[in-house]
Amino acid sequence: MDDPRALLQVRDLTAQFNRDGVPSRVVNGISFDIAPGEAVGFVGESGCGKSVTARAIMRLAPEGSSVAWGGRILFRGRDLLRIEEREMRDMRGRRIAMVFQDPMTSLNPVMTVGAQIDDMLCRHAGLSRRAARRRTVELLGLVGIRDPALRADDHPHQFSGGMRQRVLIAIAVSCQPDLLIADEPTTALDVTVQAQILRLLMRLGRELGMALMLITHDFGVIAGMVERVYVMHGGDIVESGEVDALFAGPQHPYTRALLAAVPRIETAGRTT
Amino acid sequence: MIRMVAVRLALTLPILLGVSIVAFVLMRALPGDFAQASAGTTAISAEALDTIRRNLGLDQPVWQQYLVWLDGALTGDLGRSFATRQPVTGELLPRLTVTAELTLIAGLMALTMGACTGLASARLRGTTDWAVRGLNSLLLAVPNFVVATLIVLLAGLYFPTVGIFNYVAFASDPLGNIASLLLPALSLALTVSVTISENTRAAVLEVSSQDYVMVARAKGLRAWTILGNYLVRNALTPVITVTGLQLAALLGGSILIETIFTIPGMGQYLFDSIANRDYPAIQAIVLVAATIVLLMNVVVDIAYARVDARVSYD
Amino acid sequence: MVAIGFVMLAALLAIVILGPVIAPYSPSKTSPGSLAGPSAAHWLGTDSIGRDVLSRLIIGGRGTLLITVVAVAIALAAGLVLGLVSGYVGGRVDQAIMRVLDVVFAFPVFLLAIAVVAALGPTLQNLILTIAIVYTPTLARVVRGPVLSVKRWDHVEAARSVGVGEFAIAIRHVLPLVVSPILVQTSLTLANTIFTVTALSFLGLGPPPPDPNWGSMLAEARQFMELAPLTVIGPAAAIVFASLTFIVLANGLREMLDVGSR
Amino acid sequence: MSAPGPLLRVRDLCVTFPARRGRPPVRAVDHVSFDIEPGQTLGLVGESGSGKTTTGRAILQLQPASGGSVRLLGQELTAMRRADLRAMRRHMQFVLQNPYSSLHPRMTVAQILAEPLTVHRSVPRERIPERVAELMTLVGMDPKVVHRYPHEFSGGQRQRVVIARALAVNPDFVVCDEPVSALDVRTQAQIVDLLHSLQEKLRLSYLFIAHDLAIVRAVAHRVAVMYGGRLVELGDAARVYDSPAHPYTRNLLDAVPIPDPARQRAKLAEAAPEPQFRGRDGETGPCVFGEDHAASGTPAWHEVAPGHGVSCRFWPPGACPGQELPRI
Repeated sequence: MDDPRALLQVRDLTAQFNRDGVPSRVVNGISFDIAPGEAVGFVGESGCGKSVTARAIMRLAPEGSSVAWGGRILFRGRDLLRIEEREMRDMRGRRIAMVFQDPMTSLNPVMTVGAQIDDMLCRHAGLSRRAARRRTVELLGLVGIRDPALRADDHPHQFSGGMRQRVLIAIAVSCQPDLLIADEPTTALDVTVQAQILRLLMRLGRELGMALMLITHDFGVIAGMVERVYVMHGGDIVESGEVDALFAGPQHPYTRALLAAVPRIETAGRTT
Repeated sequence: MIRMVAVRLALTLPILLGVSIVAFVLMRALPGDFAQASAGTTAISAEALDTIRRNLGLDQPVWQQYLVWLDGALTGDLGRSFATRQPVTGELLPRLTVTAELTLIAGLMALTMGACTGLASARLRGTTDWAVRGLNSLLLAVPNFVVATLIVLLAGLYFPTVGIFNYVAFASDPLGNIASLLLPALSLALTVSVTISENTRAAVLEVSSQDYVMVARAKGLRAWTILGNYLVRNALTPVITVTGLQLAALLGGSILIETIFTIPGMGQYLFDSIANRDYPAIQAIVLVAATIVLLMNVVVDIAYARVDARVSYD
Repeated sequence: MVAIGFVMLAALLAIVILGPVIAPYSPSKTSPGSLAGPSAAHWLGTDSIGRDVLSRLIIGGRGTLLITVVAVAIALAAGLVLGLVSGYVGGRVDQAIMRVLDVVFAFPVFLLAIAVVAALGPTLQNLILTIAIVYTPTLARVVRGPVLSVKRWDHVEAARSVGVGEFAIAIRHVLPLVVSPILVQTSLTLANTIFTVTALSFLGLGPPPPDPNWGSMLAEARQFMELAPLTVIGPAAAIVFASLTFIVLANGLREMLDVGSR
Repeated sequence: MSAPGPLLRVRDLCVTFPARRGRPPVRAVDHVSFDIEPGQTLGLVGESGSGKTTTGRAILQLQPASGGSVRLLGQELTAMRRADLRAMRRHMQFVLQNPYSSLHPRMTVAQILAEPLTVHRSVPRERIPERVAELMTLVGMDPKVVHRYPHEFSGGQRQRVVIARALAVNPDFVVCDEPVSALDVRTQAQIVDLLHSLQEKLRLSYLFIAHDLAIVRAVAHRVAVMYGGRLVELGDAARVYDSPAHPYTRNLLDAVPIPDPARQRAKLAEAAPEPQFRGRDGETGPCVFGEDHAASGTPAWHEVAPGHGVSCRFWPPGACPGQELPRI
């Protein structure tokens, strides 16, 4: 279409939830591209439709709710909204992977963390149990977990929040996806841990050549991580552009208001 | 593991003690005289009554009577039946095995039915969910003794010659024995299966909305893997607990069912004992049943910890 | 769902309250022709000694439901107090109350009821008291669970920090938020109690004759059921209808108040 | 009552959570001391589990302290009788983090605001509606909506109601525990502005607990940094932010993302700092200033400038911060 090199081309994406028979639109026909290896940020306040957009690319509706998607999501030329569920299942995890917001609830409490990476590798890479475990240990080391061979046999409750997010990142990158979607990956974490996770995501993106779609409400997080930014508000993309230009000269009044409200640590505060 | 079992058992001990006190007090708080009752219905002289009192230790303070009784209970001596003058333990044991067998079969039936309908209801939603919940409401409203009565009635009307309603001893014909218990077990299991079904449904729904299931879907795992490793394994814990707790209901229910199907289990023994005012026997039945329930709760807790690594009692 | 439940409840209550007025015969009046089938005079036929089954069902329902409602009301009051105190105060008080309730909970409900009634004699008071005792732990637990979580909610802490007294917090800030699960469980307990009451009567441990009772009617009819199958259906249907009322009501309430499930 | 000196004086406050199932007792708050002057804000920052919320609750006596003293308006709170303490609550109030759960869902805003007034009998019964309307105006809300329930309001509006409830009894001191962290960034700014203007109007003192260092910078006159239940640094906001004396504070400040692409990129490109700190293990022996507190019995606290102090524990292992310190 417009740009044949694009990895992901989203055109006129709409999402509509059906709550108690009342339809409510949360995404109003947005379009954007992500090139291979590119890092793109989506920023906006809660309820602006940024997470729903991410779920649409994964074609994952929240359990028990019905959501109707419209428009097209072209991934390497295939329309993700129209392919068979089987093909989509092969896509998920292998081509497009996702990291979620809350590491405390995102790991299965009754399985060891190793087994939760193993099952992904067995499914997509067709590895045997033993080969999968070798790769799992490598992956845990890659995301910065000490003694990975030992820790692989631990259960999630034996890990801290930051370590769990590392495990979830290991799961997401285990099959070397082309696109990694990170939905508020550091919101639930402490600020020092947040810095570590951001560095990790950046390093992995570079080493594995993945495109990154980073979704966050925090302008500080988005600033150092991505090349381009989309600002979302009320289900629309109100502004987009190169990250430096957008921060230096926001055009849309909403973006300006948002940026102005961000508290800054260098601004002199009050004195006694 | 051994440590955990020990801790759980230790926690159960005070409750067991409480249970034994209740069982003891229940029978000594009779409006009538225990000695009079033990003598049966025949007219009896005052001296003879005194002798009985002494023999039974009824002239001692109540707490001493309790200790003597508890000491006996701990060594397996639950007293002598008033009716047959035989040790209660010896009379109770064979009946206990019959009741245990009936309860076990009914429990397995209820678990199978409940887990399957609950899982189907939660996963398939829509019409299945609606149908299962409707059926559950109806089943829950039909008491087991009504089911049993209706089964016997229908059988009497339409299959008067088929003998599967007559209890067959296990020793004489093992298969026939199990077959003869199937219908009684079914009438017991129906109500209990509803509880298991509703709890399974709620647990699976609860687990389905958890983030880690979303992660599993995002991993592109096959539906069966998600069902087995993510949904069922996490929904198992509450279901195990409920199933264990339903054992009490099954034991209580079997008392009724046994009388309707004339199965020589604990229920029948209880009724014979009530009819005969055979208090030591009643006491023993109550004590044994409560002990079984308590031990089963310990088993449930241990099973819980086996399934869920987060639970530990260290 | 709730609407259906309330309609059924209204029908049940109407029969109970208006029982003596609408019953065509006295429940103990015998007429010639025992075990007769349905006729214009006796809509549901007569029993083994020629009494009108319909009248006995209507009057019998009064006894069954009276015991049920009074017993559950007592159990609810006790469960509410014990559960609220146990959950809200916590600590040793909680431990003590729960251990005592655990003892009662260890007995199979029905077995305990039989044993107590057998020991104390099947009078009306004993029946009510026994049933109240065996269901108190269930209701106390249903109250205690939500209280334990609600008392940690922020608005309770906020009330405390404003200076509201502990008693007022328990009554005003905790209790109103645990009412829904209690309502649902009370309705289910009513259904269960109908079981227990009728089952006890079925075994001959119910309220003493001559008052008719669904359980004893079923037991009586059982002896002649090959001759007159319909006599079994009457009491069986009555029991099922009464418990179904409370189950439908419970499900409706659960849906309406959104307790725990979707 | 209005004795000279700080409004709130906290000395060696300790909170210990009892041992649970095989775990040793946890010292959640460990010898914390600070003062708050009238009309001033102390920002209390730290990561989750650092004990900042527990400190706030312990000051308000919502959490029993295991040691130390808390004096508000010259009155010792830790040993106060229950009835006296309830009366004392008129002077100290609480604003909690989550505006969704800190309002009773079945009470109208009018009822919520009237409750503290009734409890403390601060206003005659017939004047309560008037006072409720006054409070609503004070927090920038329309008094006409008092008969609505909390779920009919947005998060920011609810937080305004929470603040109005706290102000109902004319307190001198308010503990704000993460008052804006559940809100969107624009709402955050509005609530921070509201807290500012209320402070000036009513001469309130705040203990402002937050994990977001940028927001604390905007509201606090002085800042205390907590780590592992202890205060590691305390001083004027400008000093703590611009010339942090403790390496942990420096780490914390360093980790805050800056909404400036070029600088944030440069920051992420640097190697991550070693986040390990020496914990309680090495408590015997001399501290980095060469002083042996265990032997000399002096507090493990060093003033690097007037009113600006650091705890000499919790240094990175092997580091010798003594050489860096003179720079400050």
